[in-house]
Formats: sequence, structure tokens, C-alpha cells
Amino acid sequence: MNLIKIFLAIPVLVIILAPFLKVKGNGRIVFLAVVLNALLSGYFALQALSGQLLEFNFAGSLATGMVNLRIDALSGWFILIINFIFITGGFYGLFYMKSYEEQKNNLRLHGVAFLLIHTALLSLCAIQNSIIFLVVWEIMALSAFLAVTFEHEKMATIKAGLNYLIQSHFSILFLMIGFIWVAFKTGSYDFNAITAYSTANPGGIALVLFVVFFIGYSIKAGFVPFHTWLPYAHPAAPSHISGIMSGVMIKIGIFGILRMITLIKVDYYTVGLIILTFSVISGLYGVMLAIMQHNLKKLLAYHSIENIGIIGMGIGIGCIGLGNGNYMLASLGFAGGLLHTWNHALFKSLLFFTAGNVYQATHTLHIEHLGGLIKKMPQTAFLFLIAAIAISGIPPFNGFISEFIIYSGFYNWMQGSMLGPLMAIVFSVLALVLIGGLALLCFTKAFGIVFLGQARHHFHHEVKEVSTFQLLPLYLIAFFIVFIGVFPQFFLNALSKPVQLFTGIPSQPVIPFQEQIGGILLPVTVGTWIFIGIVAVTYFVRKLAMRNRKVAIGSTWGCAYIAPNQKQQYTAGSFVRSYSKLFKLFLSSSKSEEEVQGIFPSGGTYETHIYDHLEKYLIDNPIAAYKSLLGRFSFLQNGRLQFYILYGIVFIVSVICVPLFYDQIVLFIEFIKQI
Amino acid sequence: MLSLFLILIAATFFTGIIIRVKSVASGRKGPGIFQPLKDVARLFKKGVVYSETTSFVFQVAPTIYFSSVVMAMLVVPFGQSKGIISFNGDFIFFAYVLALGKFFSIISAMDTGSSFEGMGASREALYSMFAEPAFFILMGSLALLTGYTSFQEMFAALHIGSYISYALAILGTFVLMMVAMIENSRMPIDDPKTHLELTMVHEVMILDNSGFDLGLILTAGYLKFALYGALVVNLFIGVFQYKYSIPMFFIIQIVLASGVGLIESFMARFRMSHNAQFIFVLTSVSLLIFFGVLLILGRFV
Amino acid sequence: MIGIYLIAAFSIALSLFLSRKKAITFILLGIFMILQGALTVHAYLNIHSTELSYFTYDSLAVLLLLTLTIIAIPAIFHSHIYLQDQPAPMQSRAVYYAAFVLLVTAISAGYLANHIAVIWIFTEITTLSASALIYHHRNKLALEGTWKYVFICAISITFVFIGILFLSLSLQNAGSDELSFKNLLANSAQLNPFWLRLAFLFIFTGFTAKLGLVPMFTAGVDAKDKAPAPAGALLSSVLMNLGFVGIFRFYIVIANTPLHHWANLVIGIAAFLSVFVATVYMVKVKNLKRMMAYSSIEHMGLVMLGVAAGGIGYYAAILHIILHAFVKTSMFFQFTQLYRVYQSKNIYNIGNYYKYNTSGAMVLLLAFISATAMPPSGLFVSEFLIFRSLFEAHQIILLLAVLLLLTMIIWAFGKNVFKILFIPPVGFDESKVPVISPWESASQFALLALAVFLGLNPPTELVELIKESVMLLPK
Amino acid sequence: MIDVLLITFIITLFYIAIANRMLTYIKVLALQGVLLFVVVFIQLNEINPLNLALILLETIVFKSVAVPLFMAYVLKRNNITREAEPYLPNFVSLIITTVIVVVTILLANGVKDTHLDKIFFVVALSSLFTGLYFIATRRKIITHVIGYLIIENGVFVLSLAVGNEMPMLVNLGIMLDIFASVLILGIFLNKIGDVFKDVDVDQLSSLKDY
Repeated sequence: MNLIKIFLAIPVLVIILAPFLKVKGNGRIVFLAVVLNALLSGYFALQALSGQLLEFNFAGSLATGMVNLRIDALSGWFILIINFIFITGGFYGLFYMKSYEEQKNNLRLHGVAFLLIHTALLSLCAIQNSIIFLVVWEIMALSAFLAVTFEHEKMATIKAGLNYLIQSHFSILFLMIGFIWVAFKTGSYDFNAITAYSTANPGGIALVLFVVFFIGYSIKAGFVPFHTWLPYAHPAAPSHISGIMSGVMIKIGIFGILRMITLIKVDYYTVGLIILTFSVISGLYGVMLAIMQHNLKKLLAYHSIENIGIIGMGIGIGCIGLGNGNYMLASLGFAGGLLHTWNHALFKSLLFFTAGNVYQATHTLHIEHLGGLIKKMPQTAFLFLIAAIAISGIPPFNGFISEFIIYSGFYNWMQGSMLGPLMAIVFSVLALVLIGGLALLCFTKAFGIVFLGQARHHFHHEVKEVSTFQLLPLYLIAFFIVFIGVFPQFFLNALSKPVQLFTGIPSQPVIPFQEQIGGILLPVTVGTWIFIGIVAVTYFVRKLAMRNRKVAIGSTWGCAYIAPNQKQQYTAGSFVRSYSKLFKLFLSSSKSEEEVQGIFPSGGTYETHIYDHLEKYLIDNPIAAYKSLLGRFSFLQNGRLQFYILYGIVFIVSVICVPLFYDQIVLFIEFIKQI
Repeated sequence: MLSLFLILIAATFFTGIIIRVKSVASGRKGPGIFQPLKDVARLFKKGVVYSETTSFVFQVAPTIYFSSVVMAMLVVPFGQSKGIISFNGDFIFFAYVLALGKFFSIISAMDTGSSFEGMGASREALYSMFAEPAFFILMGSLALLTGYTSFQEMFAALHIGSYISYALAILGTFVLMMVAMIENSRMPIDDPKTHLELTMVHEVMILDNSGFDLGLILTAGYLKFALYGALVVNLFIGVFQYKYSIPMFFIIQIVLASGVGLIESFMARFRMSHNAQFIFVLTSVSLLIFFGVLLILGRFV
Repeated sequence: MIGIYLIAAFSIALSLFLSRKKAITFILLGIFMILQGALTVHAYLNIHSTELSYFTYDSLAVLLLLTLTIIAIPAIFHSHIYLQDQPAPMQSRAVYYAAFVLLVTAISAGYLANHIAVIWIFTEITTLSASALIYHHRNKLALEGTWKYVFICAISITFVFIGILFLSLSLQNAGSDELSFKNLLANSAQLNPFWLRLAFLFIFTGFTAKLGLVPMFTAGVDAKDKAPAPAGALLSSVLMNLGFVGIFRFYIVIANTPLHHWANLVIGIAAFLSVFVATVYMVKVKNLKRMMAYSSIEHMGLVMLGVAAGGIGYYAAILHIILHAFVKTSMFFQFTQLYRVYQSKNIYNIGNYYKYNTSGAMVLLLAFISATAMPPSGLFVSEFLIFRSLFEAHQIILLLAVLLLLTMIIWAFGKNVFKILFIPPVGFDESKVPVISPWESASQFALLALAVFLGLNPPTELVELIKESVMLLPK
Repeated sequence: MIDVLLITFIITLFYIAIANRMLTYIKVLALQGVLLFVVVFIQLNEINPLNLALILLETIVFKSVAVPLFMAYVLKRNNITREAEPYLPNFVSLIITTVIVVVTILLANGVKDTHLDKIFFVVALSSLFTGLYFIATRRKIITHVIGYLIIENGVFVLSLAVGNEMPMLVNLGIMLDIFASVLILGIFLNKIGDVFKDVDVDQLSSLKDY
């Protein structure tokens, strides 16, 4: 109880202090506060993960009613993720923001926003009162907006931020409708009311209720087609913020969906299929567009969509497992989903942070302008490489582990299911494999073009590695990536309780969770160890063999062309050209080309812009129509007194007359209908 | 354990046979069967030349590529006898380990900053991406058919009964063979003997490798061939005892090798732009297999 | 008390009008503030008591009176700063203060009046005093704005009068012909529906001019645009509340007759149209002040939607109108500072305010959050309840439409506000930016904080008062 | 007798519809004031001095003397052109006025109420709507004020029709307010006269979002 009060007191204190502190001090204080809050909440989280349910009740106010905080294993799991990413991200941010030190007030605001996001996210994991939940939800959204629009003198940034703000407002609208619905029927704002209501009327109503919430949360999580804000918000934000957004904030959407699964008693099989469908689409669509992006951060943003898809697949099959009463399948699904949440948080934040390093060094994120950075900033390159392999779901890193669990979930589901489900399985597996392959294509491109080869563009400033302190948190993350990849068993204990929240303790005594997943994972990890061994041996042998061989350094074999220069390197565009030709159907890209011509060509340009089909049809066009509709009515306030009087007359007369003629009008309509 | 030895042995002559067959077909005598091994041995003794654009990636990549293939070998069983390691879903591990090798070979190609190797890299990435679904669905349908999810159990439980299963076996062989072709970048996807870098896939990626590294890569290539050969063999020998199955293994491997040789000497490579489509056809075929399995199991409702 | 108050206030107004000495002006203003406070306290203490037979301290009146007093004091403070800053002739200054006091007095009396005709009288007085405030700058545009405001109000007040006449017609079946709400409510059964219908229609239409609702919202916008911002604050908050009182008190009567449903329909239509119109212009206008005025129209629309929806909507409506008053005034006060920095209302010439006046920028930001009713602002709670009432009235379609419109408003408002806060304006020389002490913004912060507090953690008294004021409505 | 007067009142409305001269409008207003006075005087059941004084003040002094004079003064002072310059030709406005009257008669016919004297009702409503129509279609600002005054007269008639008058105090308040509002309108009319050269509505349409 008191700890909670302290937890809330810390940010308040900092916010009050913020205006009076020096910028540096402010940054440090904020980081300190984040760490303190992380410790406090982490303490609760660990308790929760050890299986006990923490519950705190506050009196609340007349507007809200009783406010309950419940921290169960699920909350604990997410709290841990949030804290880890925020500590690393905050530490990284301290150094990343050094270059903006002259914008004092701006940094203060940023720090406050940062702290607010952290507090809000943590609280969201615990709050059980819908009004307070909505309030905190929007606090998070707003402070995230402020954090995103740090470089707010650019109109583009503001636009991106607004786009994000409005879409998250839509999410809050859906949530609000859901909560209002429940409150109206049950008269209570507590989350338990949702369970009560859904159990009271199962079937269609519960399903619709779930769908309403699902849409609300998946806007935040970035499921296709609710994803359109991500590709704008992430590039606009400073890197540590994009890392946090992509690592944690979109996960709160996942958290919400999971929470609703625990709360709403509904036909889980259908729900599972719904989630699975959305996830498959998101996964494929995300990665397909990611490949085409030439802005590094935008590319990563689309990959977040893809990974949300993978997480969703896990959750989906988990739900299906619940629906079928297949304990094994359920635990596989949820375990995969939850673990991948962790993993994605890790490697995606690492990717964004390294992208931040690149941006700091070169002041650009357009990958066609980059290249050869591995020489200038080898550590960043190394870290990026690790993260890239991990996100492609390749052993020996963590991405593979969670994807492996999900795969085994699918193959487990396959046994004894009929045609319909089998179709779902086949296409999901197909999707998952394709996602893996496309991710590989995408990240070989990203890594290859950005870090390898020669510099494609001459920078006037010196390009150098960032400070060691700034790299520290990155190494920490990288360590965890490898650690989970090689010794996933250590995480199963932590994972068991959250998963059992969904599956429940099975009635008939089957082998407990740890052994199950452990039993599945152990050989894989053994394989990983062996593999590492083989690599080591081969490398050693190679070293031995190379000991007294002569090593010459020459220029790259240009196929007999003796004067190659960096302009002749393979570009990102050309790397994915054949791909883009194949997938033309799904991708719409606009070229602006200026051919080289003449005997002494002056030089030509060629650039492509990739559009998001769904965004065009789901967001842009409707909004345009909406605006034009509104525009038609702008004659009302036309500055002429006569008209103003006229409105009054029209109103009165119509209110008087319409009822008089109402019956006739109805008759007329009937008459028209009959014709 | 057994499988490992067999694959190693097969690897020694597989590529040699191909070359020999090709030269015979083109009316030459051709080199000895073990010529490739000799080449590799020679390479191992040579020094190396690195391009000044390259970085450590270029140097570690061949090692990892090689080890990935070796790792994949350890997973493959032989009939009843397990591989070194065998577990549920090991074929996923198999595919992803190979993917790791691919990842590194691609980025090492990018590392040279050459205007040609990137081309090969992008093709390699694209093709392998398209090849993988076919492999997974094939394995998935085997898993569905047998009810197991590890190579060894699947193959062990696999017995050819009804006519339809013959058809499936043939289709399966075709898919696996084609996947092997793609993985080893042979005809009809890629022509290793072409002399124009623009039309190469795998060869153009390793233009800059030399000496020990090149040796590793080539060895890995030989092993890979034998590896897939072994997989194909496994489709058939599940039920036989060793005294039949081991000879069968070698016969089939030789047949495959000479088959490849013949194809390469009498067929032209596909147009690059057609490759992707062709590879995706494999996925459709494997889907056919899947439905066939459904038919066998009577899962249609 | 009310008698003393009225006489004293009118005499203060008169002497303010005559006085040309700063000191005297301040003393008089001080006295008036005390008077106002005294009246409020008095009203709160002996609630439900009637004075001079035309004024009743019922809960609604007390609530709004409290709001008015809380707002009036900082309003005077900001007017002072405003007039300091603008070199206006002593005489116009005197007129300003006199009109200001008159306005506040008339509004307070209007809240307290329990007789529809008395409300009418004081509403008319507000028009007159407001016109003086609007005309403060004495330039062409101010004149135009004033003229339109006065004229529209004159017409609509005539509508109200006609409505009153119809009302008394409808009373004729009943025994007594006294037009106090008590009597009307008592005889609500005997009211002649035909005349009652007409009466409601005309009175509603008439008061929309004050309330800023479709159809007569038009002139109000110009008035709020042209009036000095501190006066504009009053116009777009407490004066609107007066219009609300006029409609709401009569609505209570009609709600107890068979015409309840019909009245809801009329109100609902007008309210929805108002939200729509507000959206149209929020997207369109580039003049910050007008934008604020339109946002007031939007909020009034929401309030009346709550009333039309009924149920918990009544409670929500009154809560909303109070909170909105606080938020909107603080926004208008902030505008005075903003105008001092940029000397322009047009969004194109304003920008990067965060750099020039950080505290003010924070006020603007918070005010934006509150005005768009995003959590954690208090208005979120009231809007939440309004939506809930719509939901409970099974008006899902309407609810969705409103939500869409509101989202558009947030987008438009946000676009401009963030432009103001962050994007540097073109061709603006930072050399002569005045330094504005953060303490000026203190009152604005206070008002916003108050709105948040009342919304999220309403004290029991507030809830009780609101419940009482909607007590007479049918559940 | 009353009916005759009221019909005359309606005729004045017609006359306003077709008249062109500003001064004519003002004269008609004065005439209407007188008519109203007579009507009230006849309707009065017992002569109560205070009441009489009030009515005198309200009708003769205010409606038919003060305001018309004031208007005339404004006209002269701002040398407003004497033509009314309506948007619509007089012919049309005559028709419309007639239509208004007819409609109100029909409406009144529809009303089932014994307390209400129909003809009062007709006169009141028709002058109300005529006034509104007048405002909507005339170009000069002063005509707006005139329209407003016509509406006021209509309201006055209506209050007579309603019969039961308010308590004295309230009545007084109402009267003062109307007076004040007219005064204010006049003042600002003057100001507009000072600021703008030719007092035309179109000049007063710069405050807009369109």
C-alpha cells in the first residue's frame, strides 16, 4: 500500500522539481526516478511471478468508485519487460540526448514525458478500474506524443505525432465504448464486472464485446489494418523513444488483449481464429512493406508490425488450445506469444538504439546514403548484426526460441484436427516461414547496405563510433538476446505462472509446464550448444591452418573492370528489385526518374517512394471525403445578418411544420416504395 | 551416427560423379571422381587474398556457413537409426540452421562492396526464401501422416502402402530434389559453369573468397548435396534392414548424382526472372502432397 | 441580500462609469468582488430560500453562482493587466469596468431568478452590457461584431418574449397565471400542450443566442472574437451558462408534461447540429479566438445532448457546463498573454510559443487537453457520462456520429495548437518579445487544476448540489 | 372597432412592403404606435391612472414619437439615401407579405382555444413574420432596426391577445429593456453611420469564416 503511494509520489515529485533543475541534473533525476520506480514495481512483479496475486484497494472518488489494483503473473511479466527496456533506454537516452543540450525547456518536457510514459505503462498493468484505466491510458498516449515530437520544429514530426495521437484516440474510443457497455449493463467500473457480464451472457454478445476491446487494443498494438501510425511515429521520435515505443508501448496493446482473454469468458476457439487471421495478415504485410523501406527506422517500424503478428499467432493458437481444451497447445501458444513479446522487446529496442547510433554519427537514416559503417563504428555494427539475426528468428539467438515454440504449437495442433483447422495451420505455417525468409532478405539488405561495402555518400562531418557508455546498455540487451537463445530454460520458471493464468492448472496430472516446454526446448538448446561448438572448432582449425599462410590485401574483384568506385556498389533498391517485381500486386511504389542522356551526361536521378495501400484506402481517402463533406457546410457563418436571422426562422418554421407534414411525407415515401 | 558416416562417404564422390557424367555426356573423358576433393585439398594449402573493403564478417562467414551445414548433417537420420541429435521438430532446427549459414554467406557477399556479388546475394536470399515453405509443408504433411515431428520418427514410420502414397512419394522426392537443387544452386535454377557473372547465383557470391575459406565453402557445398540426397533416400528406406538399405543409399545417391549431371548437360537454365515462379511451384506441389495426406487419413469432412 | 446586492452592484457600475481615477476604480472593483463573494456565500448558506419573491437560491443557481464568482475574480485581474497593456483612453476603460460589473451582476441575478420573465429581463441586460464590452476597441470590426451581437440578441430575446406570452396562454386552463417556475411545475398537468409547444420552441430558440447553440449561435462567435479576451472569457463561459439556465429551468417544466419526448427531440437535433457546425469551423478557421468560440459551441452541443439523452446525462450536463466554464476561461486568459507576444490572432503568425513563454505554453497545452476532453482532464469524466447516457438512451448511431465529429475536432484543434506551441512562425522577429512572468498564468493553472479536481474527485457537496438540481426531472 | 384598427394595422404592413422611402417607413411606424394606443385604450376595462400612464408611455411617447423622431434624426445625420433599395422588387414582397398573412390566418384558424382572440393572434404573428422578412430582404441597416420595431409591435399586439399581463414590476422591466435595446441599436446605428460612409449591410459582412 505505502509502496504504491511512494511509487506514485516519485514521478509527481520529479515533475514538480523539473522546472527548477539544470538540464543535466534533470536528465539524471528522471533516470534515477525511472530506476527507483522500476525497482519498486519489479519487487511487486517478482512476487507476482512467484505465483501470488497482489491486490490493493483504494477508496477512489465519487466519479470513479472503488479503485482496485491487481498484479498477477501476467502483469508481472509485462512489468519486467517495461522496466528492463526503460532502464536501458533511459540510460541510452541520457547520452543520446547530449547533442540537444541547448534546448533546455524542451529537454525538461521530454524528461517529464519519459517518466510519465514509464509510470503510466506500469500502472496500466495493475489498474482494474475502467475510468482510471482510460485516464492513465490517455496520459500514456499524450506523454508519448510529447516524447515523439521532440524535434517538433519540423512540421513532419508534428504531423506524425498527431497521426499517432488521433489513432490512439480511436483506440481509446473503442475501449470507452466497451467499458461504457459493461458499466451500463452491470453498473460497475471494476474489471471483474466484465467477467461477470460475459459469463452472464455468453455467445454472440461476449464475442462482440471482445471484438470491440480487441480493436481498441490492436490499434495500440499495431495489428494490420490498424498499423498506419507506427511507420510515421517511430522514425519521427528520438531513437530511445522509438525503441521504447516499439519495444514496450505497442506491447501494452498485446497486454490488453491478453488481459481481456483472461477477463472475458467467450468462445475461445472463434477468438483464437480471429486473432490468428489478424496476426497472419499483420505478419506478412508488415514484413512485405518493411523490405521496401529505405528509411532505416521506418523499416524497423514495419518489422514491429510483423513481430506483433508473430506474437499474435502465439496468442491465437493459445486461445484455440483453450477452446479445444488442449492444455499442451494452449500452453505452447501462450508461452510462445509471451516469450516472443520479451524477445521482440529486446532485439527491436537494440535495433532502434543502434539505428540511433547511426543517426547520431551520420545525421541520416536513408540507407542508400549509408554504407561501410562497419569500419567506422564496428561495435554498433556488431550489435546490429546480433539483433538482425535474432529478429530473423535464426538460431542461436532468442528469436528462434520463441518461433520454435510457436512452430511446435502448430504441429501439435495439427494432430487430430480436421480439414478446416488444418487449412488454418498450413497457411499460418506458410506465413510464418515466409515471414522468416522475408525477414532474412530484409535484414541482409539492411545490414549489408548500411554497414558493409564502401561509404555511398561523403559526409562533411567526421563519422565515428558513439561513446562507450552509450554502448553499455546495448551490450546488456545483446547479452540477454544471446542468453535467452542459448539457455531459454532459465526463463521457463518465470514464464510458467503467466501461462498458467490462461491454461489453468490442468485437472488430470499431466507433466507440469516447465518440463513440457523444457522438454521441447532442451534438445534444441543442446543442438545450439553443439552448433556453437562446431563453429568454435572450425574457427580454431581455420586459425591453425592459416597460421603460416600468406595473407594478401587486394581490391575487390571487379570482374576485370579495374576502376570500380563506390557508386557501382549494389544498392538497397537493386537488392530488393526482383522481390519488388514479384510482389508488385501488394506494393505500390512511385518512381521519379531522370534518365542520363547526351554524349557527356550531366547525371541523372532515380528515386522511388513506397506507399501503403491499406493506409491509402482505409485512412487517407475516407478522411479526404470526410473533410470535403465538412467543407460544404462552411457557408453558414457567412457574415450576413439576414442569413443569421433566417436560420432562426427556418429552425422555428421547420420544427412547427415538419410534424404537420410528417404523415404526408411518410405516405409519400411509402408511395415511392410501392413504385 | 550411421547417417553421418554415410553422408560423408557420399559427399566424397557425389560432385565428382556429376562432373564426370557431364563430361562424358559432352564427349570428353573428364576428371577423376575424386577430383573435387583434390581441388579442395589444394585450396586448403593456399594463402588468401582479402579485398580491402571487407571486414571481419567476410572472414567468419565461410566458417559459419560450413558449420551450419555440418550441424544440419548431424540432425539427419538414416532409416531406423537416429542422427547425432534427434528431437521433436528437429527439421525446423535443420532449416533454420541452414538459414543462418545462408545469412552469413549473403552478408559476406555484400561485404565486398562489389557490383556483382550483391546481385547473387539478393537472388540467393529470394530463392531460399521461396524454397523454405515447400520444405516445411512437405515435412508438415509427413508429420501429419505419421503423427511424429522429428526426422527419424517420421521416416521410420513412413511406409509406402497404397497407390496414392506412391504418387506422394514421387512428388516428395521431386520437391526435395528441387529444394536440393536450389540450396546447392545447380540446374535448372543456377548454372555453376556459366562464365558470365551476371547470370550466376552462387558462384558470383564467392568471387572474392580464396584459399582456406573457399575450400570450406566448396566442402560445405559437397556435404549439402549428399545431405539432401540422404533426405531423399530416407523417404524410401524406412522399413528395410541395413543390409538392404545401405546399398540402396549408395545406389540412390549415385543415381541422383548422375541424374543431376544429365540434367545439367542436356537442359538449359531457366531465365532468372522465371526462377521465382518455378520455385513457388514447389510450394504448390507440396500443398498437393498435403492434400494427398489428408486423403489418406480421410480427414476430409 | 439580493436586493442589497443588486442596488449596490448597479451603483458601483454607475460610479465606475463616472470615475476617472485609477485608485477609485480599484477600490470599487474590490468592493464589488467582496460583494459578489458575499452574495455567493450567502446564497450557499441559506440555500433553497427565496428573496424578493423573484429570486431563489436553489442548488443549480448556487452552483453556477459559485462558478461565476470563481471565474469573475481572475477575470477582473486579467482585465486589469489587459487594460494596462493596451493604451486605452480613461473613458473607455471606465466603460469597460462598468459594463463588466453590470454583466456579472446581471448574470448572477439571472441565475437566481425563479420567474421566467425575470430571467428574461436580466438576459436582456447582459446583452446591453456585453455590447459595451465587445465595442471596447471601437474600430470597424468591433463595431460590426457588436452590431451583429446586439441585433441577433435583440431578435432572439424577442423570441423568448413571444415564448413567454405563449406560455402564459398555455397556463390559462390552470388556475393561476403566475409565471414562476414553481407555479408552472405545480400546474404542469394543466398546461395546454399546443401553446406549451410553441412556447418551448420560441424560448429555446431565443436562448440559443446566449447558449451558443444552433440556430442562433452565429453572432456569439463574432462577439467572443471581438471582445477583449478577459471579457470574451465571460461571454463564452458564464454567459452561456445563463442561457443554459434559461432553457434548463423551462425544460424541467416541460419534462414533467407529455411533451417531454418532443422537447428532447428538438434539443437533441439542435445539439447535434451545433456539434456538427462546431466541427465544420474548427477544421476551417485560422483565428485562434474564433476557434475557442467554436469549441464552446461544441461543448454546449454536448451538454444539450446530455440533457436530451436524460438519465445520467442530466448530471453529466451540469457537471460539464461547470467544468467547461473553468477550462474555457483559462484558455481565454491565456490568449491575452499569447496576443501580447505575437500581436496577432491568426495561427499563421503565431508559433513556437513554447520557446517564448513556456509557462503560458503549458497552460495552452493543458487547456487543449482539457478542452478536447482527453483524460486526465475533468471534462473527460463528464463527457464519458454524456456518452454513457447516450448509450443508455440507445442512441448508438448518434453516439458514433458525435464521436467521429469530436475526433475531427481533436485533430483540427490539435493541429493548430501544436503549430502554435512548437512550429516557428515565418517572419517573426524575436527581438521585441515581451517577458511574461509565470505568475500571470498561476490563476489559469489554478482553474485548470480545479477542473481536473472537480472532474476526477468531485467533493460530496458538488455531487449533492448537482443531484438536487436535476432532482425535479423525471428519471 | 378594434377589428377595424387591427385590420388597418395589417394594411400598414402591406404598405411597408411596397413603400420605397425611408421616411415612409418611419411614418408608418409612428402610425402603428398610435393604432396600438387606441387598441389598448379601447380594450382597457377600468381606467387606472398608473396603468394608463404606462400605456401612454409605451405606445404614444415611445413607439410613435421618440423612436420615429430618433430614426429620422439618424437618417438625416448619416445622410442615408432615401430609397430603401430592397433585394427583391416590391411586388414580390407584397405577395410574400400577403402569403404570410394568409398563412397566419389559416394557422389561427387551426388553433382551438377559447381564451385567444384570433384576430389579435393573426395580426401579431403576421407582423412578426413580416418584420423578419423585412429584415431579411432590405439592404440598409436602418431598415433592420425598422423591421425589429415592427416585430416589437407585433409582440405588443400578442401580449394584448394573451390578455393576462405580468405583474407590474416585471412589465416595467420588460418595457425598459425593450426601450434600452432600441436605444442601443440606435446608438450603434449612429456609430456605424460615422464609421462607414454609405450604410449598407454588405459592408458589415467582413466578420465571417467563409
